[in-house]
Amino acid sequence: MNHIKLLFFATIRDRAGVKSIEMDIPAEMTIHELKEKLVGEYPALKESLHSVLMTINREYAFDEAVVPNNAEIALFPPVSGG
Amino acid sequence: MNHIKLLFFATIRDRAGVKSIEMDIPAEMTIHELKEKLVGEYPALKESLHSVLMTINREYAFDEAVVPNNAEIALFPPVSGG
Amino acid sequence: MQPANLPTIFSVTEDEIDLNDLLAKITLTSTGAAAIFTGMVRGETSRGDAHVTDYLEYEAYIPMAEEKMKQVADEIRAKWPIVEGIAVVQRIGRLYPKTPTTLIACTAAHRDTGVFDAARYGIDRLKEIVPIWKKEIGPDGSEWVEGDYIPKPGE
Amino acid sequence: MQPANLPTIFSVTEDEIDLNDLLAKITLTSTGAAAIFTGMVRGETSRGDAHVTDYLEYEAYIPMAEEKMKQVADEIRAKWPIVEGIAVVQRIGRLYPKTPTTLIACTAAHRDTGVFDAARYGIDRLKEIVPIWKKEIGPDGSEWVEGDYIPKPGE
Repeated sequence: MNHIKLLFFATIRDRAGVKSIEMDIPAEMTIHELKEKLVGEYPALKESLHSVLMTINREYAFDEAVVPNNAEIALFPPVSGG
Repeated sequence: MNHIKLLFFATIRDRAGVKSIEMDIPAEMTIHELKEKLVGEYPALKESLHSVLMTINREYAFDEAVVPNNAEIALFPPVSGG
Repeated sequence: MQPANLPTIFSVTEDEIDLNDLLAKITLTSTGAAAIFTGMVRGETSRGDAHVTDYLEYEAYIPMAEEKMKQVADEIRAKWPIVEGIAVVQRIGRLYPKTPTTLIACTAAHRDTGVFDAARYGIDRLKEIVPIWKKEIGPDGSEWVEGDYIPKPGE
Repeated sequence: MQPANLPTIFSVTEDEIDLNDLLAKITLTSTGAAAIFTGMVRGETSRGDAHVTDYLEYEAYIPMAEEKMKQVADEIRAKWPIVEGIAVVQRIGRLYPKTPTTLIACTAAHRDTGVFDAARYGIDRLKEIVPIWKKEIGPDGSEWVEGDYIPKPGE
């Protein structure tokens, strides 16, 4: 098992209803698989999934990326700063 | 006769050795004629004449312009602010 | 070509953006020109859905935002090696109309070096890849402002 | 389209240029973006004849300079009617390296409106038609900096 920390921002945080959680996930889990697992736990995230951005250790990460142990994962909508 | 005030700036002032003078000039004198008159009085201005800019009442003025009575005339090199 | 000590400022802050101070920090002895962009909270927007804004609430994923600001500065230096100093700042928290919220500033020896384009590129990239979001609060309620850029691998 | 009360600041001054204050003065409720240019005294110049500068002495034909700054602002508004506020400032007197000497700032609702081009146009025009001159004082003596633009009738 790998231990990870998850951070939620903006609309994603509002939908999930949490700011951050820690969880254990199977080794070799991909970002795509993690997304599916999260939608299982937070069904309200489903409608955000087409546009959610995910990061691993503060770098943008894509579906096929494998989540390493002790990763800091973030989920958020396209950015709108400025 | 027309009465005018002349202002000299930057290199032109350094060459003429004065900041401002007042003088009387014939009515209907053009900028071109005024320039020739000034070179007669301030021979050091001669080498600046190809690039000197002149203004009448704070607007750029050219050789054929006629100098009105009570005009404020300025002579200066191309500008270099910023 | 590029001394290692060129000043690069990147910061997510709750404090007022001080243009005088930031400009001084990115001005070198060889600097003759600065192009500065600031974004402000609009109290009234007429483009698109015309609306009134009471205030914006900004939030950021701060450590990543600062890393991505550094990346924006690195991209600017790669494209415009003549740029001397760079500042990339985002203010967060509750910000009212007319308040500067972001600043991108680039300095160079001369103004005809691309320094304006560099600042323009900086604000465009900030709005693409730096994880900051804003919620708009107006007379009809609140709404997150949604961006539309999807970063590509390696960004 | 253009309310009559759009703020336009033009000034020749011996005082420090305060970017925060000037920006606030040209920010309207509808303003979301500002493009600001500042020029600074270079202590070391490497382009062309490389040289060191101790300080610059600026002088201006002040009443005409302020009229021509107003004209630059009018030209900007004619070319970019979306521009909201404009500031055109020149500091004069003895100015040392790293000191801001001039500022051109334009504000608009959005950044993709030409507001960067407007500020760039402003500084280019200031250096063409606004009667200000500078003398450079360095270790080898002093020399007037010569411009090269000859205004045309009507400018």
